[in-house]
Amino acid sequence: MENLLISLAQNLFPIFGLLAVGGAALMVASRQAVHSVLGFLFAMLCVAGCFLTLEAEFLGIAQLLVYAGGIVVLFLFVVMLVELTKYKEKDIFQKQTKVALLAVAGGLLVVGGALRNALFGPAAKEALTLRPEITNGAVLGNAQAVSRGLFADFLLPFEILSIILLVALVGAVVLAKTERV
Amino acid sequence: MNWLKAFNPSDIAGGMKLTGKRFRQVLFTANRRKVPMHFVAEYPEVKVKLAPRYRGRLTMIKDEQGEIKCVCCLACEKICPTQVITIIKGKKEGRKMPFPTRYDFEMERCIFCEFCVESCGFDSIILNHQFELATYNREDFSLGMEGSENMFENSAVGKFSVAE
Amino acid sequence: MFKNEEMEINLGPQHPSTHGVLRVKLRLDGETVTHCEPIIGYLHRGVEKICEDKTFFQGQVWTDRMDYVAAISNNLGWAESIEKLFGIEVPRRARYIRTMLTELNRISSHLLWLGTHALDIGAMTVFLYAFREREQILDLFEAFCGARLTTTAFRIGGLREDLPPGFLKQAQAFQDRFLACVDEYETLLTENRIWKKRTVGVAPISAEDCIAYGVTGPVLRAAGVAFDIRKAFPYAAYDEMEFDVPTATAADTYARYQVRVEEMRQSHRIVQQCIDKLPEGPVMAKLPKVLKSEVGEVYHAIEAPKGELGYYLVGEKGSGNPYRFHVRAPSFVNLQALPKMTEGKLLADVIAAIGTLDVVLGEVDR
Amino acid sequence: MPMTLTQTVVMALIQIVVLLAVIMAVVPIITFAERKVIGYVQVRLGATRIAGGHVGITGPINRAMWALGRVPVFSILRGLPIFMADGLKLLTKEDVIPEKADKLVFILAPAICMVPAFAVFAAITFFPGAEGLFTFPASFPIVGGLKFMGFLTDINVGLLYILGVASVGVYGIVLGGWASNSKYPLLGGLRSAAQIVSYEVPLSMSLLVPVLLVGSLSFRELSVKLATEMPLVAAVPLFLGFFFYLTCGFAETNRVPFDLAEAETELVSGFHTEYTGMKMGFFFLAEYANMIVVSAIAAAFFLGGHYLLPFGLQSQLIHALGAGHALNQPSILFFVGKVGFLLFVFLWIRATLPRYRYDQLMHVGWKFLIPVTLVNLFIAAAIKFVWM
Repeated sequence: MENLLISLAQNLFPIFGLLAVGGAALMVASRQAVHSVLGFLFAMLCVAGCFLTLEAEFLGIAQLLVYAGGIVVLFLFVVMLVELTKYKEKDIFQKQTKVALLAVAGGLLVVGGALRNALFGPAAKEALTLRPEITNGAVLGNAQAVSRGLFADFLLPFEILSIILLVALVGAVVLAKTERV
Repeated sequence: MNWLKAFNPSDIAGGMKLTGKRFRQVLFTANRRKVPMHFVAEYPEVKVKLAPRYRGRLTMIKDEQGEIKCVCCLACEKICPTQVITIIKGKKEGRKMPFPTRYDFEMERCIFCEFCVESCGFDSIILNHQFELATYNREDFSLGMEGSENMFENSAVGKFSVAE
Repeated sequence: MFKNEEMEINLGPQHPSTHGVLRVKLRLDGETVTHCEPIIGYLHRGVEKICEDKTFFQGQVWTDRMDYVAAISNNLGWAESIEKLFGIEVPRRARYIRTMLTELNRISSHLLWLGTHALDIGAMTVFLYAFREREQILDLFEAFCGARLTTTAFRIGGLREDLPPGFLKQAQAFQDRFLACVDEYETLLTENRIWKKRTVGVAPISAEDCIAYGVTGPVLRAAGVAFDIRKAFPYAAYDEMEFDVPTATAADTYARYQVRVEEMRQSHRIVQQCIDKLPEGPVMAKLPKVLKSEVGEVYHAIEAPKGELGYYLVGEKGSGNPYRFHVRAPSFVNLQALPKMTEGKLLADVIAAIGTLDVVLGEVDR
Repeated sequence: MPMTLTQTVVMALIQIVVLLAVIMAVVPIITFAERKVIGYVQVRLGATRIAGGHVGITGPINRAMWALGRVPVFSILRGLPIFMADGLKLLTKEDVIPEKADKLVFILAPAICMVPAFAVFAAITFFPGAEGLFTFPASFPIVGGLKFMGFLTDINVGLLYILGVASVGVYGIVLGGWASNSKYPLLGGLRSAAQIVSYEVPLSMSLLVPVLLVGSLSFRELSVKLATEMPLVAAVPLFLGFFFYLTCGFAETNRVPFDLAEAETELVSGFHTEYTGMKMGFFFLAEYANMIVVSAIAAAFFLGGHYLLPFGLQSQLIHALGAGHALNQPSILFFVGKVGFLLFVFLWIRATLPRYRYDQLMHVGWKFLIPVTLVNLFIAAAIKFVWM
């Protein structure tokens, strides 16, 4: 009993990971757009679960709050409003199979390279070990750790990022407005 | 500074005060008849007092000798807007006036307007105070003096009286 | 990028807020109404045709069933138009009692309007408070004529019977507490910010449009036109009554709400005058045994709670029934203004507009 | 004594079962209370009897309730068995799935709505104090010697957890509305999605006030420190924040005056128009469970939690009387009383106010609540900076 539970607890991360992949597969494979969104949502929830098993509670909850609670809702909103059933008859590949395969191969190459570097490259050891002030985290909870990172160590990139987002937001509003007129 | 008004809760508080007062009154009063504005009657246990003129089901009246008062003048049959009354004139031993051998009343079509009672010159029919008229069978709505006694009522209550 | 796809929805005939069997065909762009079409006729019974087959005496029971929340007003119009056709003079006491009951009926009709309108907008307590007072009025009707809803209250030439004993006391008891009740409704609604947001500026219709559509009653008066048949062409005992015709200028739902609430107060005033000044005397005029008409036509209009209720009667020589009978039903005419009031507004405003027009489908469809 | 993993899991399961049982019992009672409170407000009696009258098996129950009607205050309990009848009805009703509905999503939606609503309770502290309330005797097979805590977990991001999990509940409403393949539910679902997404912003902002003042995200730490360690001025942002939070909470739970998703006079009954039986019951359970959560958060953070005085004023009382005084002791009764009162306020408001129009609701959210909650947050920040 005890051993079973321990092994379950130790393997929660791969379980969540596989489930997330499953959700993503459902999202891609589904012909019904709302089911795709549901698959996406499931994947997002599983990713949040992955974070939680890594004891990154803050990140896990933020994932839940931002992606599951905010972004996917908007996806769903759009998908529900747009009538997609009328495109059902069309060939989903639309004679772009070769281009698509090429793109996928390229993408895989890039991701594979990155993975290889991360796992077996020179910096792998360092990247995979957590920083000591987090692991012996009696001092800092991980909400504090994240905020320290955002608002102290990387304040400038963070602010620049938010300005970029603001610009995008304003741009979107402007575009939406002009279309109406 | 119009938006500052949004912080003034007096409009909502006024309504809340009123509804809260009503809640309190009902909650803390033992005798519900003493609660102001409380008019609930719990129907099967407590029945409301009907007005004397209430228009319920059509009933035939018998006189002191137990004799049907109706003399088949057909006034009620003629005036009924929905034609729910059918009278068949007949004779009865030892009675000078005509006697209704049948007085059929289709209650399912009756609209309780009391025109029949108003037209009757002999005070032989009345709308009584019966209001629980629902039944499970359609046949139960076909009332008549033949075969069923449910059309009769022995005493006639004078429903209309002079003004105060 | 995306074509605006309009959605067509049916509001009714089975819908919680269409006050009966009104069906409104709406085309929505998002929640904005682009097209609104009231579809009526689900309650059509052919009242006008039926009445042509019935005697003048019998016809009254069908008027009960047109505007069933204001049956006594309908009864009054029917009785008075026949009296006009035959030239019958109604005794003064009967006219006073008729006025009193009609005004009580106006209050009860407005209470029903207020309750359902508030319920449509979400204030559920006002509904029950208003119905509480309406029950008291219906008790008065029951005491007077034996029925609460389909009253068949009046007779051609006067009343069937005088007031029952104790009626005036009962009526006075109602009168004494009614104004406080109106204040109670106003506490819940008039200043409430949500109520104001839902009604101010909602479903407006200008005085010109009202007149063009033939809209009458509180809707017209809320647009600033002080037209009230009780003042303009007095009938019953209104020429002897003192009352004001409340008007407003905003012509929106809130203005109509204020006008109707004020009308309840004015009706209260009229009822009080009727109780105080009730003359003695007979309640029934001398009538011929059977009413046989000459050739002639009459149009008689009264101010029903919803607006101008007109009865048009044509008599046929030697016949006991009307040759032609037509009702100018205020709900029917007012309902025409619904598309004008709602197009370009939001779905929730349609609900408010149906409520503020105060239509009764029994009267619309007849 | 360190716990083995088995013990932890079993302990958690026991607590979950107890908690679920309590909520499942409380929710129907709230639905009953709703009928009674609104009935009393409207000078009616509300539900007073169960069907069957004074004869048969229902006879003794109805007779007893009829007798209870004459006792003041307690007469409000008349008709209490109705909530069981309601549950029975929901369970036994025919379960209709519209023919053209998306069956999978249609069935999934009520569950998606309900699971987060109940999961949120995991992070709420019900009993004060870190020590267990109840220790299992050592003779118990697995959990012997373990403590029964007043909460399921006390994760250090408890508040965020509540917000995050609760935000998933909106999918149930949206998907339920969409899957019904009917126009009114679709409109209801869309309305509710937009509403919940927009009101989450001011809701979080008003909750940030206590977070800022305390500097923690743990539910227990927040609720205790907010009551006991606040300077007097902190009462101002807490007082304002309470009202903003409550407003947003009403919107988040789809209650009057923000019940546009189910506005019965406009959208028949909104997203659950096509639902029947226990599927609709799930939506109901979720709504009422959310009400409890909103009330519990408001009570814990703004009204002083397990302590007597609200808005952080308890710390003044501690200064005045000393921490040992009886009035300064935390008690579950204070907490339950506050939650109960807030639930009553939910019902009271429902009986009093009309409902907003959809666009006005959005105006209130974006143009009023977001700015004022931001300002309130600034006030709190200033207080934190100057006084703490």
